[in-house]
Parts: sequence; C-alpha cells; structure tokens
Amino acid sequence: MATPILEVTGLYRYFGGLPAVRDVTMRVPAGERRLLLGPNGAGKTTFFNLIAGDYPPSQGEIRIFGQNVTRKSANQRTQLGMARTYQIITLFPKNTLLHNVVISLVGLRDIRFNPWSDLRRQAALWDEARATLALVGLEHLADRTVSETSYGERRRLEIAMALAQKPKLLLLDEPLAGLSADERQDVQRLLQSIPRDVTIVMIEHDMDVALAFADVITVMQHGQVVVEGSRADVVADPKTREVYLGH
Amino acid sequence: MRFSAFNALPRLLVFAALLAMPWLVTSDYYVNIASQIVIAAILALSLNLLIGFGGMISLGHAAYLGVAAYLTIYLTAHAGFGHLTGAVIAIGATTVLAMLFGYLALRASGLGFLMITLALGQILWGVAYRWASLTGGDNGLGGLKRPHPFGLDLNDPIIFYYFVLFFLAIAVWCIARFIQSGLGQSLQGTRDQPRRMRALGYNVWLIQWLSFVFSGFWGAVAGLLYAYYHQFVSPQTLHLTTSAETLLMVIAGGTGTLLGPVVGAALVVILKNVVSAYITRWLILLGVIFVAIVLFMPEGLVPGARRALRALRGSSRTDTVAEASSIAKDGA
Amino acid sequence: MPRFCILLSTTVLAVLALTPAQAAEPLKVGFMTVRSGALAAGGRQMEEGLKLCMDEHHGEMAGRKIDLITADTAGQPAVTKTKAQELVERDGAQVLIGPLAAFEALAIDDYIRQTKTPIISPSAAAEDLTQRKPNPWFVRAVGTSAQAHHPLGEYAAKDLHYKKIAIIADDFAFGHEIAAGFQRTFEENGGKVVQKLWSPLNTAEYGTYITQIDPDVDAVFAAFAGGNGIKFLSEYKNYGMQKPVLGAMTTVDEGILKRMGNEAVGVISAGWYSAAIDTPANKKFVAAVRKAYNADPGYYTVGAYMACQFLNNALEQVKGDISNKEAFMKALRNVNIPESPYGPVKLDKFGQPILDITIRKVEKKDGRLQNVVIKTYPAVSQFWTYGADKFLKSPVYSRDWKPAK
Amino acid sequence: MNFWIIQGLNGLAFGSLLFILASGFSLIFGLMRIVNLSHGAYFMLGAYVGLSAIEAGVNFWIAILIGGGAICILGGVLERFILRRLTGQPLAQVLVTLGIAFIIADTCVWIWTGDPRPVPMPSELTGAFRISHLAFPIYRLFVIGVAFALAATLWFLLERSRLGAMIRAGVDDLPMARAMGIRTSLLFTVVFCLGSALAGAGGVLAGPILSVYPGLDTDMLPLALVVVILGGVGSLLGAFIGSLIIGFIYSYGQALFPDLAYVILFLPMVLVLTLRPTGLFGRQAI
Repeated sequence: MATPILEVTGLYRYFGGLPAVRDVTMRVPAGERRLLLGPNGAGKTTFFNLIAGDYPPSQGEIRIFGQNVTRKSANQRTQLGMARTYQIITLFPKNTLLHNVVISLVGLRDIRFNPWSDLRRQAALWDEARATLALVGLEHLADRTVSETSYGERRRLEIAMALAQKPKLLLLDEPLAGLSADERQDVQRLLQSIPRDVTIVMIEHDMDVALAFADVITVMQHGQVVVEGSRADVVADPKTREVYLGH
Repeated sequence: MRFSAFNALPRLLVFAALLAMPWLVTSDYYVNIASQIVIAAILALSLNLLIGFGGMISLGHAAYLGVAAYLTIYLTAHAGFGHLTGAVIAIGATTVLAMLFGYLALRASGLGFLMITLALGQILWGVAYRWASLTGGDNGLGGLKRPHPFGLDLNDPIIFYYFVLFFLAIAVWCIARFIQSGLGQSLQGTRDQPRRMRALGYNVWLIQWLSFVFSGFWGAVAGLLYAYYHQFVSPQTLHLTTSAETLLMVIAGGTGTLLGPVVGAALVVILKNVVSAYITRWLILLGVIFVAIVLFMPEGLVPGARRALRALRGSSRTDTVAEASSIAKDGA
Repeated sequence: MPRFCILLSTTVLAVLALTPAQAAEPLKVGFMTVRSGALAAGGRQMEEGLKLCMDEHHGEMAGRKIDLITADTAGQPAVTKTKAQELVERDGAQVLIGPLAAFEALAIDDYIRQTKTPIISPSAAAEDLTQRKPNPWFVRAVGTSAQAHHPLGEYAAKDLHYKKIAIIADDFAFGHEIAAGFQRTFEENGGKVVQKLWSPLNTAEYGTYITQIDPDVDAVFAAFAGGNGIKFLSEYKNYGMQKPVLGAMTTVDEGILKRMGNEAVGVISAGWYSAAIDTPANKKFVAAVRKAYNADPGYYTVGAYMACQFLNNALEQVKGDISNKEAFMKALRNVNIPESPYGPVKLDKFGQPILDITIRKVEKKDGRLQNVVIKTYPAVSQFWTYGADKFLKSPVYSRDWKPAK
Repeated sequence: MNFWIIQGLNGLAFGSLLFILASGFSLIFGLMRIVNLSHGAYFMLGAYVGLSAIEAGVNFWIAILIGGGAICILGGVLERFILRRLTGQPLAQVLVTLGIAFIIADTCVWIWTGDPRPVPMPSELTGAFRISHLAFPIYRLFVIGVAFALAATLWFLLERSRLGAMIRAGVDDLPMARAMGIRTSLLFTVVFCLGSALAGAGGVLAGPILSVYPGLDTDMLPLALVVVILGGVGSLLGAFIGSLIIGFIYSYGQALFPDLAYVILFLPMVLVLTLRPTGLFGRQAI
C-alpha cells in the first residue's frame, strides 16, 4: 500500500486542561476526497489547525506525504505542498483580488525574501495569478479590491489562493458556508473540477453537496472520531444518527 | 502602474524644496537645521519600516543611532581607524546588533515587542553611561573630525547638507524599492494577517527579522551621519527619549508612507531647535500639536493632508482618487 | 547711512581702537540655559543670577550696550550644539555664557574651537575642561568638581579627626571627580575611605544604598547633584541613621537647601561659595537676590552672576573692544576681581579660577537653613597643593580612581 | 542575615510603591487596551497638586484625596473627549498620550518652577521603627500596608462587586458585555477615572520617598511598564506580584551587583520576555 498523503496517529490537543481533540487517528490516501462531519464544537476546526500547524498537538503524530511534520511550523508544511482555506475568511481586504493571489504565489517562491525586485514587475506571477482567478471564474474582477466583492466571490478567492499554490493536499474549511444556492453550485462545480492528484480534506455542513463529493466520511464528536467509512456506511450507522439527532 | 501627477506632485515639490533649501535661507544656521532634519528623517524612515509596514512598534530605535554614532567616533577619533574603515565597521557592527536585538524582540509581538525593544535600548543606555572608560560616560565622546570624501569639505554646512541629502535620497530609493519588493510585500502581509501568511508558506518570523535588520541598517546609517554632524555622542543619544521622539515623528507624519517620517522629522526638529528660541514653553506646543494631529488627522499629517486635498478636489474625479488611494496604500 | 556707520565702526575704527565710536554698536552675548526638562531648576537660577548682574551694570559694560540673547538647550547635548550655532551664526553672538551641564559644554567643545568663540562657563565643573583638554577659548566662572573637595578631605581628617569614611555619590563624572578629590586628600592626611557606593543618577529611592552603609564608619560623605541630595538626606534620617554626614557643595546647595527640613542640619560641606559668607560684596549680592527672588543664591545663581562679572571685567580691560578675539581672550584669562561674592578671584593659566574655599555647616538661622561658614581655605587652586605638573601627571579622577579599602 | 532582611524590606517597600504606581495603568490597559503613556505624568502631576495642597495647609491625608481627585477629573475629561475616539488605534494612542505627557510635564515646570521638592511626610509617620539593631522607616512600612490594602480592595472590587463584574465582562468579551446591556461607554470612563485617580493619589503617597521633580514622570513610566508587562498585561495579580519581584530585584540586585545598577531592571525583563513573551502571569499573547 502506498504511503498515505495524510496520516494522523493518536492526536490530542488540550486547551487549558480541556481536550478539544482526543485520540484522533486518520489515514487519507492519495487522491481521496475526505469529508469531516460533526456538530459545532466537535473539534473539527481544531483538528484542521493541528494538521495545518497553527499550533502543536499536545500528543500524537502528524505525517503528510510520509514525512513527520508534528514539530514543523505551518509555513514548512505549506512548503511541502499543503494548502488550506479558512472558515472565517482571512484575506487582505484592501488589496485587489489579483494581488491576493499573487501574495499566495509568492509564498512558495524565493522572491519572498528579495528586498529589491519590484513585485509589480514580475509579469509571470501576475499572469499566473490571473489564470488562477480565471479557473474560479473571477478574472473579470481581478482588479477589484476584496472589500468591494461579494461573499461568494470571496469564498472563491479563498479557494483560488489555495489552488494557486498547486497543492497536493488541500484542506477546505466549510467552503460552502454562507453561500446562496447559485453560488453553491458554482463552488461545487469548481471543487469537482479539481484534478484527482490533489487530495482533499473538507469540513462541511451542507450534506447534499458534501455527501455527493466525498469518498470517505469521518464523523467527529467531543473531539473524537465516532464513525468513519464510506458514504453509505456512515449514513447507515446508528451512531451518526445519534450524533446529529441526539443533540 | 501609472503614477498620477496628483500623487507625484507633492513628492516632487518636497524634493525640489530640499534641493533648493540652502539658497532659500539666510544663514548657515538654517542649513544645519536642515541637515539635522535629514538625519532624523533617515532614522524615522528606518523606524517606519517596522511600524508602518511591519506593524511592529519599537521603542528602542535610538539603539542603532547611538551605537553607530559611538562606534564611528570611537573608531575614527580614538582607535585610529580611517574614516572609511570606521564607517564600514560601525554600520556593520550595528547591523549585527540589530540581528541580535531582532532575534530577542521578535520572540514577542505587540506590547511585548515594544517592551523588549525599550528594555534593550535602556540597557545600551546604561552600558554607555557606565562603561565610561570606552564611552566617556555621561561626559560623552567627541573629537571626531568630519571626513573629506572625494575631496569634499564636509565642514562646509552646505556641502554637508548635500552629503546627508544624498544619503536620504538613497534611503528613500532603497526603502521605496523594498516596499514594492517581494520581502516588503510579504512584510505588509505579515502585518495584516500573520496567521494567513504562515498558511501561505511564509516564514513570518524570518520575514520580520530580515526587515528588522534592514531597518537597523538604515538606523545605523543615520547614526553614522549623526556622528559626523554632531562630532559628539553621549548617552542621551541612546536614551528612551530619543526613541520616543523618533516614534512620534513617524506617527505624527503618517505611518506607512515615505513622506510622513520626513515631515514628522521636520516638525519635531524645528520645534525643538528653532521654535524654542521664540516660545519658552515649546514642549507644551509640541504636545498640543500631537494631540491636534490625533484629533484632526489621526492617520498622520501626510495621509491626512492627502485626504484633505482629495476632499477639496471633490467627487468628480473618483477614478483618479481610487487609484491614488491604492498607490498610497501600497506604500507611497 | 546707518550701514555706512556700522561699516566704519567695525573696520576702520576698530582697527584704530577708538572705543567711543563702538558704543553705538551693542555687544551680542549668547546665553545658553535650560528651561525645559529635568535641569530646568538650575537653568532658572542661572537666568536669575545673570539678570541680576546685567541689571547691576544697567545693560552696559565698558561703555557698550549688552545685547543678551537667551537660548534653551533643554539639557540635551545635541540641542546645545544647535543652540550654539543659532547664537553664533544666526544671531551673531560674540561671546557665549553657558551651558549648564558638563556634557553640554563638552558637546560644543569642538565647535567653540572651530569658530573661536570665547565662552564663559557658569556651572559646568568637569575637570578636564581646564586640565587635560583645555580649550583656549574657554574660561570657567566656577570651581572644578574636586576643587572644593580637596580641602574638605583634609578638613575631615585633620579638623574633624575622622578615620573611616564611607562615600556615596552619584554615579556620573561629577560624582566620580568629587569623590576622588575628597578621597585623595582625606587619605593623604591619615583617613581611610572604607566603602564607596555609586548610585545611578536616576535612583528612585536611596533605601537600598543607605542600608548598605558600613555601620563602623565615622561619617558618610554624600556627593549628590540636583535634587538627589534632598531625597538622600530625608531618607537617611528616616532610616534612623546617626552617623554625621559630609556633603559635596551641591548636596546642600542653597538652590535645594530651601526645600530641605531638619534632616539637613549639621551637614558639613565645602564650596567656593556660600550665601552666608560674611563679606560686604556677598551681603550686597545676597540681599539683591533675596529681594528679587526671595531665595538665597546658590551654585547656579552665583555661577552665572560671576560669569557675567568675568565678562565685564574682561571687557573693561579691553575697553569694550572685542574685535581682537585673541586680545579679549587674554583679558578673560586675566580676570582679576578682588571683591566678589566668592571673595577675591583670579584665574590660573588654564582659565580656571583660584578661589577661596569655605567649609560650611548647615544651621538654621533667621528662620531658614544656611551654609554657615566655619573655616576658609584661601586661594585654592584646582590642583590643590600639588601644582599643575604633578597633578596632571597623576591618574585622572574617575570612578575607579582608587578602590575603597 | 541582617542584609537579607533589610534589603528584603527595602524591596518590599519599593515593590509596594511600584504597585501603587502600576495598578491604575494595569486596570486601564486590562479593560480598555489603552497603553496610557501619560501615566507617569499623571503620577507626577498628582504629587505636585498634593504638595501644593499641603503647602496651603491641608493635611496629608486630605492632600492624597485632592491629588487623586484632580487627576481623576483630568483623566475623565481626556477619556471622554480624546481617548474615546481612539479605540483600537494603538499608534494614535501612543501619539496622544505622549503628547499629553509633554504638556503636563512642561506645565509642571512652568507652575512649580522645576525645583526638586520633597513632599512633607505626616509627622506621625516620620522616623524609624526599631527591632534590636535593625531600623526601618515607619513611612515605608506604612506604604507596604497601603499597597497590600489597595491590592485587597482592588481584588474585592473586581471579583466581588457589581462594578467588578461589569469590568470583568468587558475584559473578557466587550461586544458580549455590550449586548448584555452593560453601558460600556460609562464603564470605560469610570475605569479610566479610577486608574487616573490611583496614579494621582499614588504620586502624593510616594512623594515623601521619591520627592517631586521634573523628570519624575519619565523615571516612573518605564517602571510602570516593566511591572505590568512582567506580571502579564491586564492581570491585577500579575501586576502585584510583578511589582514585588521588581522591588526585590531592585534592592538585592543593586546591593549585590552594584556594577549592574543602571541595567538592573531591564536585564531581567529582557530575559523573562524572551523566555516567556506573555509575561509571568499573562495567559494570552499581548
């Protein structure tokens, strides 16, 4: 069996003595679409943040692409080929969409340490950013500032910034949250167009879209994994029902 | 990107005024004041790199001014080094100090960062005060003769003025490039969204540290010129009040702009040195001006004046305004 | 036409040294004081002393009107230099009086040499200004740091018969120099400095230092400047300390003595001046100060007053003609005032006054604290009894001059 | 042995003084996130006002109230008309609070002439308290007592009173406090007045030990910052323990390492902050 893209073993994270993530173990093989489900406060976002490296786990091990990254910083993990979007949108609101994507591109290039070369003159970067925006259908808004765009457009920009980095592992934190029906379809189509060599782990509450999209589903509650399996298995499992209806 | 005439004009005017200055005034005294403004402006610009573009409020920037000045005078006037060697070592060693201070200060952020820089500055002040055998203690260190680079007699106030103005021009140029460079843009990203930047693959700490060192380097250049100008340095140069004054120059002029620190430097230097001859309680006036700036132009004099100008021009030219604002934000 | 007159007076007539014509043109004197910041109190006293002297001469010296231009250095060396430039280059000052602090005087030392501007120091006491780095354009109207404390060391050993003394002093050059001068003569006369405590100039409270004082000493020599004397003495008393205190001139200077209470009574100090000196010249001076400012003159008041008198004396020697700076400087170095608040004053070849040093004791008299004179050492040189050559060859007075035993 | 006792007492007394100085600063920062760089100036102005009151014949205890009251009013006015508009703008806060500090400092030189002035001690507290051959000033013992009483009062105020409940709600989550119907606008003014009053009264109280002089403000401000940062920002307990630690470092440090006297406060601070950037008792990043 090939090395899993993401492998998490016995992961714990405490906040002030309270466990937010408890003994989570998970393997995500290459190309899989994995969905994380669970009620609010189940620890999904904390789990994401642990994988992304925002803070270290209290216990346990994280491997991406077969490499132990438990003690590696967020930016080091990104350099390995991981990208993420945020639940609460964090962009640079005063800059243009294009600029935002360029910043994303620069993150993986040595020019980020260059104190001299004018970023505005790096035509290749700007072209690539424009192409990425085209991918998510935002090229016509490239020169708008983020603050002038709609919520749905920002969501797509979030995804564009992640895709711009050509990740092999993509973490999507509620990419559909707060979107209108039309926008949902746009984003859904966008997600489906992502090639299979990108492994995706996604948190999402919209069951219809998510279930249609996912290969394997993990249900979390109280920081623990409750059920894990294929779509059909999880839907059929009584514990899933308990998690959702019990509350 | 095009630069609109609207946006470039004030800068051109300021630059022309700086160039023509010695011919506009009646006494060498004013030329010397202008030299001091220019030196203070270089220091303020370097601090602005941290504050305006990096969001790191430092209260210890006098460290680089003072250490470079001490080293320059000590090396050239007391340790027998030549002017060029002395200058290179002074700036080099001060930059190395910035590396160390950056390493320590960037352990914290926000108020913690401010306090570490303050504390490091005060430690240097204490060392300068106490290590009298090297620094002359509170009596200070003097005896430096101004150099004659390329046959220029820097004892002539006008030549000296153009000499420091040349350095200001280089500093503005380098800093303007820096702001638009990959590192500069990354720094501005870490200021606005450090966590996001990390997720995008940026080593936030390293970017801040490199910028810190870059800022320290320009602080050292200001220190070198300070030593040439005053030919004397004492612990007061390193004191918290110098750091605070520089911080106030930056904030009053407008953080995150190129012109702001220059205007702020002019304001403080003129009040302290020129206005004090006419108004005994000039310090009250300075305080009142600071309060007034906050009340009427909380973003600082330069951005505030820009805003006022824009308002005067009315809404008929909204497109130009939008562009101007985007450039201003990019770090004009 | 007026321009022609000026031209005439400054060139042709000046060469001929026809003084009456010069009376038309006022002499510009730049005065550097401190009006803002921590040293403002001393600055104000200097202004008062200077004004008194100017008024005494009705704004005229040797027949020339004096045009006094005052500048605030804020007590900062960098500003001091700018202010010197302002006075000399912009306002055309021909003579400077000031500045207040030694580090200010040192900050403009090079500038004074470059511009060859005669300067009279009304307060800066740093030894080297008239010793190892004498500036030909500089004279001082006050004693050096150690000048008054050489006699005090001898007095403590010979007259007070103290054997063991602890020194506590401000940890900066002025304190170092005072302490070293005192220690030198005290130990040469059989005493022993058993402890030296150096408190930073900005020490918040002296409890930590007071409680370290060796309980076996005969007395404590406390050398403080500015307001530190006030803090130290009141704390000293509150800690129940009984050992007698010797002070430096500035520890119980009249400028702060007026703010002290009983804790200061009995402190013996030395100085080149005391408001209680019983001579007609001083009585007249003190009465004038008391009338104008309702306070006894101290270090800064009398320093500035005397600097102004030096100027007057030198101007009279050159009959108001300052166009020949070298000649004026020579006259300034040649100042000889037989009667002054200080007593008789003349200068040595380094530009440093030779002064009567008084040993004073704080007593309550006429409802106020006064430095009552208990002994006078006449005509004391900055080199004490060592002579310039021997003195200048011995180690510089510094913090590490000689460790305590 | 005597050395350790007496320097310990010195440290305790100085730490107490620092707490009186820093408590108001900490209170204001904790709730309002305002770094009030005028705090040192408030302290100095309070001392001057108290001094003038005493010289006008008022008794020492009333003078403390007058000093505190004057600064309380000053702080309230400044909060209402200036600082209020600057929420979340740290740079503007730095500029305006330092500007106000300049104005106050120079005004003090103007009014009180710049002479260093001791604040007279109440006669019942002069002199030294003696046990065997140890002597310690009574006034300092008194200051220690005041600091502990103040700490207890502030603790009670914050933890047990209605005002305290509102302040704590505001510190924890401002929008939530507002939603719960707490008049945060008034709360801010009250807290700022309280913090200012503590500075002013503290100035009078410290006057007999520190005396008043131009520059007292800039001598004291870094100390307040050191205490608050070292203890952990906005934590009253942190400020209290931080004050005592600084007090001990100050007295033992100056006695044991006289050569380090000039840097004795800042060296440990750099060490602590580089090892523990949130301060000794701070929980969150600052």
